[in-house]
Amino acid sequence: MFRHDSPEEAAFRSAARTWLEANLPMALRGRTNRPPPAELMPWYRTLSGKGWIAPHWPKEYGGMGATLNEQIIMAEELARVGAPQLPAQGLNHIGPILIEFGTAAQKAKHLPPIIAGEVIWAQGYSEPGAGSDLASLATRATLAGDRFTVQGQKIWTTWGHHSHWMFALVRTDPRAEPRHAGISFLLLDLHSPGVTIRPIRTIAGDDEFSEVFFDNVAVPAENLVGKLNDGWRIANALLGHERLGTSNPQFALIALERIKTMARATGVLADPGFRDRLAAASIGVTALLALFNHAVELTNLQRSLGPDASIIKIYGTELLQSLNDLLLEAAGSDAAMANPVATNFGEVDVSTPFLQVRRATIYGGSSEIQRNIVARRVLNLPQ
Amino acid sequence: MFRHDSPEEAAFRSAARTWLEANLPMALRGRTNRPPPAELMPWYRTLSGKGWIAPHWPKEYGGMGATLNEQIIMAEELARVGAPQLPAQGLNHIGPILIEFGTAAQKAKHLPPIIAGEVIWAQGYSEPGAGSDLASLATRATLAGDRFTVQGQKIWTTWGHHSHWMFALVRTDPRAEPRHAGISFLLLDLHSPGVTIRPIRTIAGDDEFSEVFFDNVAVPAENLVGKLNDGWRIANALLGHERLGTSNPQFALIALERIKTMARATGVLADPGFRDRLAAASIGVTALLALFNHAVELTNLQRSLGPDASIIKIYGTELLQSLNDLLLEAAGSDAAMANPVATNFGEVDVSTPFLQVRRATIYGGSSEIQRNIVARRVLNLPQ
Amino acid sequence: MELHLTSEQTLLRDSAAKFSAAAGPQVARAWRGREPNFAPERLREAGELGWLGMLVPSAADGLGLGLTELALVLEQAGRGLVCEPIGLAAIAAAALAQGRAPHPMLQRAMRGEALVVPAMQESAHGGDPLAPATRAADNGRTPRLTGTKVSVCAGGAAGFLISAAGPDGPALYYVPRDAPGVHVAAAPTVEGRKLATLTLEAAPADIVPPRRSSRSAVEALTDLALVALSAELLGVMQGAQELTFAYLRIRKQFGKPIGSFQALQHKAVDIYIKTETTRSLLYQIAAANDPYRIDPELAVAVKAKASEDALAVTQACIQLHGAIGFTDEHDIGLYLKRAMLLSSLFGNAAAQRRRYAGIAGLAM
Amino acid sequence: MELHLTSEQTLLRDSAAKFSAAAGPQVARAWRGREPNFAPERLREAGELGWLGMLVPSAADGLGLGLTELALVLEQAGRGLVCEPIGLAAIAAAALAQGRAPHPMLQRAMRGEALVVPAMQESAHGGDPLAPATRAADNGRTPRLTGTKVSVCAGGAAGFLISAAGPDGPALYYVPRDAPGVHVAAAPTVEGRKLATLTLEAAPADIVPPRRSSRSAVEALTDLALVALSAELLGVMQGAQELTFAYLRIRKQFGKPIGSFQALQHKAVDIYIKTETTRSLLYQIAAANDPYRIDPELAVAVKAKASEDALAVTQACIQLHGAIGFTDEHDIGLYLKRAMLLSSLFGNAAAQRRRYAGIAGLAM
Repeated sequence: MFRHDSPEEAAFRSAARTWLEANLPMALRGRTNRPPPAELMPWYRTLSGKGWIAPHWPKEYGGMGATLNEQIIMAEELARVGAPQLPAQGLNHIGPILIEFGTAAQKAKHLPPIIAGEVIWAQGYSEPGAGSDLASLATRATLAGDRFTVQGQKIWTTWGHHSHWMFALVRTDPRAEPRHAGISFLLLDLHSPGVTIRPIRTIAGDDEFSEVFFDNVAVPAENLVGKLNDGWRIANALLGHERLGTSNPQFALIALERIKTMARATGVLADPGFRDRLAAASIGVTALLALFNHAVELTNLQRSLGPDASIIKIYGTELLQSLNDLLLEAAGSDAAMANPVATNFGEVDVSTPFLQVRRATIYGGSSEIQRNIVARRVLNLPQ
Repeated sequence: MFRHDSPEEAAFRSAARTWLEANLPMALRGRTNRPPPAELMPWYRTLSGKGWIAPHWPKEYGGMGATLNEQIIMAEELARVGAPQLPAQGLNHIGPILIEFGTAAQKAKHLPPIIAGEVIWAQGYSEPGAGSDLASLATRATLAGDRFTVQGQKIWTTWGHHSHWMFALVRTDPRAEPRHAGISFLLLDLHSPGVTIRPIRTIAGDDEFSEVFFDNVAVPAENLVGKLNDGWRIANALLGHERLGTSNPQFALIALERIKTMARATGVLADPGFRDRLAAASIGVTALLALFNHAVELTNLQRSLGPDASIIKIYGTELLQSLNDLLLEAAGSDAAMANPVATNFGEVDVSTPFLQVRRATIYGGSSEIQRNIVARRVLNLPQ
Repeated sequence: MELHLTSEQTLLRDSAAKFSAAAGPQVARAWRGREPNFAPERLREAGELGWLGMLVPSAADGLGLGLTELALVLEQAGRGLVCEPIGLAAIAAAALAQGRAPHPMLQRAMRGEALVVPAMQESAHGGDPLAPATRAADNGRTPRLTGTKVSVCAGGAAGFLISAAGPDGPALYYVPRDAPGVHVAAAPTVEGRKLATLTLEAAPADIVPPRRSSRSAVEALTDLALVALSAELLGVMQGAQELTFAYLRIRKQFGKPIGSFQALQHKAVDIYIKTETTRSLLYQIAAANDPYRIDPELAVAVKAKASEDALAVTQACIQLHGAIGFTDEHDIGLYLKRAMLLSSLFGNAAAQRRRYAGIAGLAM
Repeated sequence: MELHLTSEQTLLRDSAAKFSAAAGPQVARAWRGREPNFAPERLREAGELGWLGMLVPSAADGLGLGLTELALVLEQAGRGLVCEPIGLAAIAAAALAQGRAPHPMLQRAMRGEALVVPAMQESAHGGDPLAPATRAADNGRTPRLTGTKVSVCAGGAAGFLISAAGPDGPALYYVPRDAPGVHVAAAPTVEGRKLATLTLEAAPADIVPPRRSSRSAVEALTDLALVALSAELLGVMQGAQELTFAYLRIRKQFGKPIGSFQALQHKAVDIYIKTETTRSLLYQIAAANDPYRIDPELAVAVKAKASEDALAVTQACIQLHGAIGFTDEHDIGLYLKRAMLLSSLFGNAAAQRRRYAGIAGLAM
């Protein structure tokens, strides 16, 4: 809508589209919930075999070394074919962090299994007492000799119960002031003795998250990333990218299409009152596309978005919620059906995406926390 | 809609309606801005002559001693005939306060001229540095012998430049803690030497408000209401009534009719998208009527609304703003016309009520302050 | 705000609160996905307490109470996420008690021994409930109904009250579940109960005549259903906000209870305002209307407001809970799911606003 | 968020900001109610700076720039409440430059010596701008226009660009103000300028042919007007938020700057989000579209969003100012009034959404 492919980009898009259409199994398309590893990882490995699993990684580490535009084209084409979301903590978080901050040994050990789809990673940041106030985290890692001993608990760990490794923020200096100055960044093997993992079922019926307990878990000192007590900086270094990722307009476009299908099926599309709200929603999606494209342009110019990334997250996730409100409205008295609703235009899942999107304004920094960030760091309002 | 007149009430309503239709001058009906005193006060005195100027005052002070239901009937009938708003600080504020807290001499001196429409009163609470934070007011009244000397400034004084007297909160103990314990309630003759009044023009083009400056103004000690330093309690004693008054659903009903007329005139009433918003607005007005009636019921039972009165103010004034947003929408490209718009259904003033209602969520305690009050005093949320 | 109740009404509410306290989220969770998804003995208990016949005139052995009493009980039912379909059963009993001689099912329905539920809706958006497409053919003796009803809370129902176009216009009929030509196809909701599509092929039915004060039996039951659903939605809002305000007082972040943060306080106040304005609207309507002849403009208005506000409130409550709020383990999500169901039945908020514009004459 | 601009674009913006800083609320206030309500020499200055001919192709002696440059200048005009109708003049000049030979008025219009403004709207809600009811009768030589145009910014205009149904369908015409059969009736707006109703009775007109890249001259000018108005609305939002955020930092209550209260901070962030999303939408559209052929779905979308957001933002800014905000003495009210005017012209937000639903095919 706002961006046109260069000839090279168009060729890449066309190749990607053809290949994805031919290779993505039908059973994996258009799923509202993320399929379990047994279903999902073969597809991960298929993409990996093609060399397309990590568009944004440098080629030397098994990535495509793609431009940002190519990465977006890939995301658009994956969305277009209805591809399921892949486990992203390895590809999008610890991968880039190790590439930037890891030792040669850490890179050599951990990067290839991510590319190959052999190791699934989990992120260990949040704790029961440290959600919005992440700096107050209490999981302790005590260094003695050549190993840390980790004691504590992480929560809201995406796919924790399917994961093999975790990168975590742990407290290594309990007396540090400010508190985030006593936090280190550690890699933990989840098969270590003393680790217990409990999946958490969500209101949408999936088990995307888990709790992870550490009871005197031994971690080799070589698993420290960066320097001791420098974990806060490392974890935050690439956050802008994450916010850009969670606000990918593809989710909104899919939601918009789902609304249209449902409204066509129930006949409410003929009501101009509904159409007015659909028009407003569609204009909102157009604005999100513009905002995203604007952010991509600036990122392409190597200008950091800084705290402005927060407004993309706020706008994108709140728009996604209002889209799902409209989906509920379109469904009428089918709004509360647990399973996809059969219509003349195919099955439409109403309640799952509606319930799933509750979490979008909470995790990755709630809308309230994002607004605090913007107020202080962008608008310079007083504390 | 929710309340039905008793036979006596129906008779009163009918008498009021007939008399108002016969006696309210045409030129005063349906005015969006309050007419100036020269136009308005003759009508005030006509009502006074009929004995209907103060429905809620006891008969011994010249009121009607009316029941709450009769007061509401009177308000409804006044609204129905399009009567202008009368100056209310005497009738609704200082009158009831003096009846409750005044000395016999104060009552004898001040109440009859209010009833007669000879003296217009102004309220002197807000100051430039004390708006939301009223307790921080700085206007000083120093008692020496039998008189106070007043030094300072009031602002947002409704009709200050048309008023003869002011009831004011003044600081009589600068060292008191908490600060509101050093405030007294004083009556000031605005014709006293040292008083300067400057009208403030609003964005709606009226001059409802003024600034009042006091430069060593002498005030007899007998003008103190209640005890020294007890002014805060006196000023707050009857606040619930004020909030009920400012959220009188009559304003919302008038706004709703204005929208319908404008929408009919511009043809947008035929658009189901607009009608959907009109339906939502109309349902909102119905809810306000219910909320108001509920509050009246409880007040009739002598149960104080307490801080719950704040939610009527919040809901009523924010609804009134959304109604005026809809009026603007209905007017299309006539939205910004300064003067009433001529239509096939009569003249409709669009911009004046829209601009006037900006102030509704600000004065009398802003929506933000009201929400603070509800959060702490109704929901018992921690400080 | 406090309601102005008689001492009898206060006792009734307290009794309903007790019944409701014995339910609650944990019980609602346990009943999810079962068929029926409630305890038949608890429905009988509600019958013994007189609630199922509360609207039934005393001449027909009911309590002959009004909408205020119905609302008080159903608000508590919503608040405690009660699974027993007390509201549907009570309004069905009221309908069965219409006419000169009450329907033979009335006694069992009032006692909670046989559940009768309305089956009035024909499309996902409600359409015009007063103009059903279901046909009632009168072959001289027994009316026979043909048509389809959707979104019917059929779980455990022994029979249905069905609106259909009869020889004299729209009328209300009773059809036993096991009558020939009745087909019930149910699918699960997020909330734990199932919603069924009812297919009628020349199913034999009894006509249920209107009460003298009603405009029609179909209209009376429709408006009653809207008020009953609104009362339960109010209770859902009430229960959700209680849970949430309590959480705001105890959960700490940044060394302070999160309820001390002004932005969250203001969100809490907005929740409270939605709940209280819905409460005032509901109970003012209840006090001013005969259960058999509710002003349709008001019935539609309160269902529109309650449906919209209950969804908004329960969503906001989840947001205020943070991450715990979107887990199935925490109770707050159950309130959202109950709101999703109740707000959608008999026409969602937008469908009610469409009807409202017509009834209130907004196009003229 | 920062825009990605060339150095020429940055210079242009800085120059527009300077022009705008010499205007500002005080000057806008001084011009209220005057006729015309702007300084003719300032319009000529804008002409000398090349802004009025910025979209005019270089072959016709213009700068041949694009929508980004137009938006940069008009954003600054809105931000400084500039009274001179630079946007209307610039898009009128672009229209006059269409066809093989530019219209004779073009040179004077580009220099700011003669103001030409569009007069396209026929009803308060805009209607379908591509199907005008104004008729152009072709009696062999000179087309003659009959019809009525509303909400025309006629103050100081020497002539009008008028959409009318001609022999070959809708077309654009130029009509001098002093032509026979032209009647202009103006009434004041809250913002200071007047809006006029233009009555045309067989008024002689020149046809303005479309540019080759356009779908039609009427559509090109309509879409250009929507983008130009959106750019000025963005500037209004920007100016209002700057004033407000500064106030939040200095105004104290309860012993603290009010900008430290979380509830006000979050409102400020919502204002910022509305401004920034409108900015991204506007400039992404500007970068991707030819000024003579704007995707109508996008033109309508940005006018819908800018109109709605500018009203919401300026209202919220008044609320954040408290009592001072609703006085005429304070400047913030001027931004609301400017937003009221610009959001209403060429169809308000709701009218744009109606058109959007059709253009974007939402009913299919």
